[in-house]
Amino acid sequence: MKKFMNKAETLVAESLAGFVAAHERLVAFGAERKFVRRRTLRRGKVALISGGGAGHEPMHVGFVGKGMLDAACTGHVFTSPTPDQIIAAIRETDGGEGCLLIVKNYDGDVMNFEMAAELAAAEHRIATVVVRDDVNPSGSKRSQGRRGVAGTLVVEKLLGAAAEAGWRLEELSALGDDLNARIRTMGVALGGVTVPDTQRETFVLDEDEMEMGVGIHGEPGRARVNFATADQIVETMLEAILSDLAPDGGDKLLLFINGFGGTPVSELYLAYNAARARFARLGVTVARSLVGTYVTSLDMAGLSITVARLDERELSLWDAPVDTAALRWRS
Amino acid sequence: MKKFMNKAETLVAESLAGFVAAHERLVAFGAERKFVRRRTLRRGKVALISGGGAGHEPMHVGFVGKGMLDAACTGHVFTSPTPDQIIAAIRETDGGEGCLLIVKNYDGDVMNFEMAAELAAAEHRIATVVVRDDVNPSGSKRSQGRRGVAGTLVVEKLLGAAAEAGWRLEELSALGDDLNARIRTMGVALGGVTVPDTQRETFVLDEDEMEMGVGIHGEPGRARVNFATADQIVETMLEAILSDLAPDGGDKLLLFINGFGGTPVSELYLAYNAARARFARLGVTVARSLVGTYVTSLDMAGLSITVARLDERELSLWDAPVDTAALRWRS
Amino acid sequence: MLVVPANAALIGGLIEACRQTIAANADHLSELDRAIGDGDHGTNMRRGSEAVYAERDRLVHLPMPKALEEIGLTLVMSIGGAAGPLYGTLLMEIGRQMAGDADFARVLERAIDAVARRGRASAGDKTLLDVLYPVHAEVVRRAGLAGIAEEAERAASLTFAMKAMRGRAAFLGERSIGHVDPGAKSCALLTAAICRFLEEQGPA
Amino acid sequence: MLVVPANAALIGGLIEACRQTIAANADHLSELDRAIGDGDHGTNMRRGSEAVYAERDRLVHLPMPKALEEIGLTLVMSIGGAAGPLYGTLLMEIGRQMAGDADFARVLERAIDAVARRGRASAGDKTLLDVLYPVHAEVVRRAGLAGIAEEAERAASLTFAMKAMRGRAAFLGERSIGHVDPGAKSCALLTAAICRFLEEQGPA
Ligand SMILES: Nc1ncnc2c1ncn2[C@@H]1O[C@H](COP(=O)(O)OP(=O)(O)O)[C@@H](O)[C@H]1O
Ligand SMILES: Nc1ncnc2c1ncn2[C@@H]1O[C@H](COP(=O)(O)OP(=O)(O)O)[C@@H](O)[C@H]1O
Ligand SMILES: [Mg+2]
Ligand SMILES: [Mg+2]
Ligand SMILES: [Mg+2]
Ligand SMILES: [Mg+2]
Repeated sequence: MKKFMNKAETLVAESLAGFVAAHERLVAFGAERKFVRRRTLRRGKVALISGGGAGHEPMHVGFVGKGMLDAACTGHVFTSPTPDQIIAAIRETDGGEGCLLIVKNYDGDVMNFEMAAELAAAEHRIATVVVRDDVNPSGSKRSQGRRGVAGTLVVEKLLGAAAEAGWRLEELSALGDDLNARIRTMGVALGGVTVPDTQRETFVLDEDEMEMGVGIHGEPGRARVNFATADQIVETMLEAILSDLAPDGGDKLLLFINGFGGTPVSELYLAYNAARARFARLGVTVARSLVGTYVTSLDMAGLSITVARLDERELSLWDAPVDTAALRWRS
Repeated sequence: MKKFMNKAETLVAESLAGFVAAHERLVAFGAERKFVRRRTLRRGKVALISGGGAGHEPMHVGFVGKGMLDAACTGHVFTSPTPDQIIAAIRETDGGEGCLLIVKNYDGDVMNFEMAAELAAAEHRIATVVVRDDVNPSGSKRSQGRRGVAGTLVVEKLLGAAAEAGWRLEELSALGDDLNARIRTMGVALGGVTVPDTQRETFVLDEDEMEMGVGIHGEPGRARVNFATADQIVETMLEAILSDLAPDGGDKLLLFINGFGGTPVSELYLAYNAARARFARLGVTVARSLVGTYVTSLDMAGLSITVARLDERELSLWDAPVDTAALRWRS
Repeated sequence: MLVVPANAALIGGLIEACRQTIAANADHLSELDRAIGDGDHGTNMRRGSEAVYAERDRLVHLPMPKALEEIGLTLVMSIGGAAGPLYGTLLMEIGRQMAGDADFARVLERAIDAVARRGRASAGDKTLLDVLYPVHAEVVRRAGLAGIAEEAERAASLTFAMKAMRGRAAFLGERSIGHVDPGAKSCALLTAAICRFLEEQGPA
Repeated sequence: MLVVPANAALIGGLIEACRQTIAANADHLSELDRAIGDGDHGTNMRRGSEAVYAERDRLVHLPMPKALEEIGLTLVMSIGGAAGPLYGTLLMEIGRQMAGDADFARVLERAIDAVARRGRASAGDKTLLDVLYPVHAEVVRRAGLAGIAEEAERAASLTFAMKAMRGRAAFLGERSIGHVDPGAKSCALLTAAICRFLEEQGPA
C-alpha cells in the first residue's frame, strides 16, 4: 500500500486541515476541529448536519456550503464520527430552527448520531433522516435494511436546497424519508481497498473477477462474479436498480454515475454512455445527470450507479444553486 | 487490467459521447465528432483550441466552456489528435478574430498541431502557445525542453479569461509564452498505468519505490527513488520547483495539487496541507489554490504539484468566472 | 466470592488488563473484521482502550460505579463506529445500575438489554451480544471466573456458524457465515482478561 | 535495377507488405515503446497501416507519386502522436518529389530532410532518422535490396546505445540508453518488408 500520508493516526486530521485551507472561502473548522462548517452560517434556516467515516471524500465535507450542508463530522477512516463531534456541530449551527441530521444507514453511524441526538435533545430540536438507497437488501426481514451509499449526495442536495428555501424541520424530515423509496444505488468493485491503519487489503480479486453489490467501505459485495464489458456490467446494475425502483414512462429520472476513488472519470463517462444507451432502448427519459467521483471508498476501483425518481418540485431543488467544494452550480 | 470499457478501439469515442451527453448544457460535438466544442460559440472573440491524447481527463474536454476553451480535440489514449481534427475545430470556432492553439510540449502534439496550423493558415489567423511547465528538463541544451503537464490548466484558465475579456490573438499568444517562465510542475507516480490497447503496465514499482519527475503518459520519470512520507515527498518536489521558479517574498503564488487519476482527493488535500506548511516555514504566501483530479494519466496513482508566479492582473484572470464541466466558479 | 482489592488498584488493574489484551489482539480483531466487515475493529478497540488508559489517573479515584460510567463515556467519545456506542452503553449502564443495585447479575442484565436496544439486536444476530448473553447466564448461575472466561470464548467461536443480522456483516447475507464475529471475539477477550485479572487478585 | 510490376499490383503489394510486417510486429514495437515511451508505437503504426489498407482500392489506381502522397496524408490523419506527422511527411514528400525528379536517391534525401525539419531532429537523436539516413546512404551507393534491408536493421539496433534527444524518450535522459528506439525499429521493419517485396517482384 502506497498512500500519500505521514502516519495513519493523523491522516484524517491532516487531510481535513488541507481541505479547510484550500477552501477557506467556503468553509471553516468548528470548535476544536471536531467538524467542518460553512464559513458563514445563515440564521433562520434549519441546519443540515451530516457525517460519517473518513474515506468517502469529497463526501461529506465537500458538500458543506450554500445550498447543501451546514456542517459535516468526519470520523476515522470507515468509522463513524463520535457523538461529541455531532453535538458540537449541533450547538454551533443550530440557529433556532432546529437541526436535521442526515445519516447513512450503517449501524455505527446510526448509533452515534442517535446518541448525539439524545444527548442534545434537551436544548435543540433535532430530526434525523437515515438514507437507505442501496439496492442490495440484506435479504432478511429482520435485518437493518438497505445501506446508505452514493444516493446520500442526492438527499443532501435536495434537502440542502429545501432548507435554503426556508422549509421547516418537519417538512425536510418528511421529504428525506420519502426520498428513500425513490432513490436506488448499486455498486461494483474491481478491487478491494487498503485500510491505512492496518495496511491490509479488504479483499483481493483475480484479474477476471469483480464484486457486485458493494458498499463504500471496501466490504465485499453480495457476490463475486466474472468481470465483463462495461455494457454488460451497466446492464446488470440497471436491471437490479430499475426492477427495484420500478419507474414508469412518465417519471423524471436523475442518473448519477459515481466513482469509488480509483476509477478515472473517463471510465465513468463511458459507463454513463452505456447507461444512456440502455435507457434509450427502454424508452425511459433521463432528466438530470451527474458523473464524477463524489462518494468514494478510499482509492477503490469501481463505480456505483444511482437512479432517482423525482417530481418537478424535486427537480427544481436539484437545479437550485449550490456552492460547495465538490458540487457547484447556478440554477 | 480491469477497466470499464467495451473494446480498446472505441473506448475514447464512447467516453466522449458520455461526456457530451452528460454536459449537454455546456458542450456539443463538432463536425463528425472530431472535437468537442462549446454548445454556444461566441463570435467576436479569439477562439481557444486545445487538445492532446486521451487519458488525461477531465483535461481538455472538461475545460471547454465559458471562460476557458472553445474547443478541444482528443486523440487516442496518450496519442495526440490528428491534424484533420484540429483543422475541423479551427474552421468551426474561428469567429474572425483568429484561433489560439494551446499545445502541450510533446513532439507528437507539437507536430500535429503544427501541420494543422500550416494547412489552415491560408484561411485563418492562427497562433500557437506551447506549454512547457515541467520542472524536469531533459538535461541537454539540444533537447526539446520541458514537457507540458498540469500547468496547462493554469495557462488555459488564464488565456480563457483573457480571450473572454476581448484580448487579441497577439496579446494572448504573448501572455501564453510569458507564462511559460512562471509556471512549474513536478509529478510523482506510485505506480505505472495500463494502456488499454496493449493491456500492459508502463512500468512496475515495488512497494517501497516511486518514480520522481514523471509526465502524464505513464512514462517512467527521471529517477526511481524510495517511497517516503507525504511531508518528505512534498518537500522534495517543492524544493525542485522553487529552486527553478525562484519566487521572491513579494510574489503571488498559485498552488495547484493535481491527482493523476488513481489517487483519492483526501490524499491530495493531505499533500496540499504539507505544501502549505512548507510554504509557511519559507515565509512564502499562497494567494490562490486548486486541489483536485484535473490532469490525469489514466488511473495512475500519484500527483503533481504546480506553482505559478502570477501578477495582480493574472490573479484576476484566474478569479474570472469559468463555467466548464471540470472547473466552475463565479468571481 | 472475590476479595476486592483497594478500589484504585482494582480500577487501574482492570483498565490495564483490558488495554493489554486489546493491544495484543488488535491485529487479529481487524483481521476478523476484514473478512466480514471493514477491517477496523482492532484499531477501533485500541483507540478506545488507549483513550481510557490516558485518563486512568483521574478514573482510579472515582467510586467504581462512577468510574465505569465514565469509562463508558470515554469509549463512546473515542471509538466511533458500531463498537463505540455498544461498549460505551454497556459500561455506562453497568456503572449507572451499580450505583443503585448490589446484585451484579441484575446490573449486567439491564446493561446488556440497553446494548441490545441501542443495536436493535437480539441473540443469534452474530454480534457481541452472542457473548454477553452467555456470560450473563454464567454470572447468574454463579460460575467461577475461569468458567465465565471459558464460556465467553466458546460463545464467541459459536458465532462462526451464524448469519449476521446486524452491523456491516449483515450486508453480506449468507457470505457472513463461516467467520467469527469480531465484536464477539473482542468481547470474549475482554471478558477473559477481566476474569484473569480478578482471579489473580483473589485468594487462590 | 528492378523490374517494376504493373502499377496497381506494385502499390497494392507495397501496402500489403507494410501492413503485414506491422501487424506481425505491433506488440514488439509497443513493448519497445513501453521501455522508453508510452507503449503505443505498435498500436499507432497498426492504426495507420490499417487506414491505408482500407483505402487501397482507391490508392492502387493512382500514379505512384500521387499514391505515395495520399498514403502519407492518410498516415497523418490516422496515426496521430509523433509517428503520424513523421511517417506522413516522409511519404508525402517522397510522392511530391517523385513527381518532378526521377533520381530516387535525391527524392529520398529531400523527404528525409523534411522529416528532420518536422521533428527538429538530427542524426544520433535516437529516432527513425537514425535508420533513414543510413538507408539513404545505401541507396546512394546503389546497394542491393538485401543490403539495404540489412543496413536498416543494423542501424536500428545501433540506437540501443544512443541517448534520446527527441520525442518522449528524451525526457528520460540517461535512462533512455540501453533500449532500441521504437520508431527506428518500425522504420527498419518497413524498409526490410519493402525490400523483400520488391526483391520477390524482381527477376532472380
Ligand atoms: N447493530 C448492532 N448490534 C449489536 N452489535 C453490533 C451491531 N452492529 C455491529 N455490532 C458489533 O460491532 C462489531 C463491529 O465493530 P466495529 O468494526 O468496531 O465497527 P464498524 O462496523 O462500525 O466498523 C461487529 O462485529 C458486531 O459484533
Ligand atoms: N521529434 C522527433 N523527431 C524524429 N522522430 C521522432 C521525434 N519524436 C518521436 N520520434 C520518433 O517517434 C517514435 C515514437 O512514436 P509513437 O510512439 O508512435 O508516438 P508518441 O511518442 O507520440 O507516442 C520514437 O521512437 C521516435 O523514433
Ligand atoms: Mg468501521
Ligand atoms: Mg503516444
Ligand atoms: Mg469495523
Ligand atoms: Mg508512443
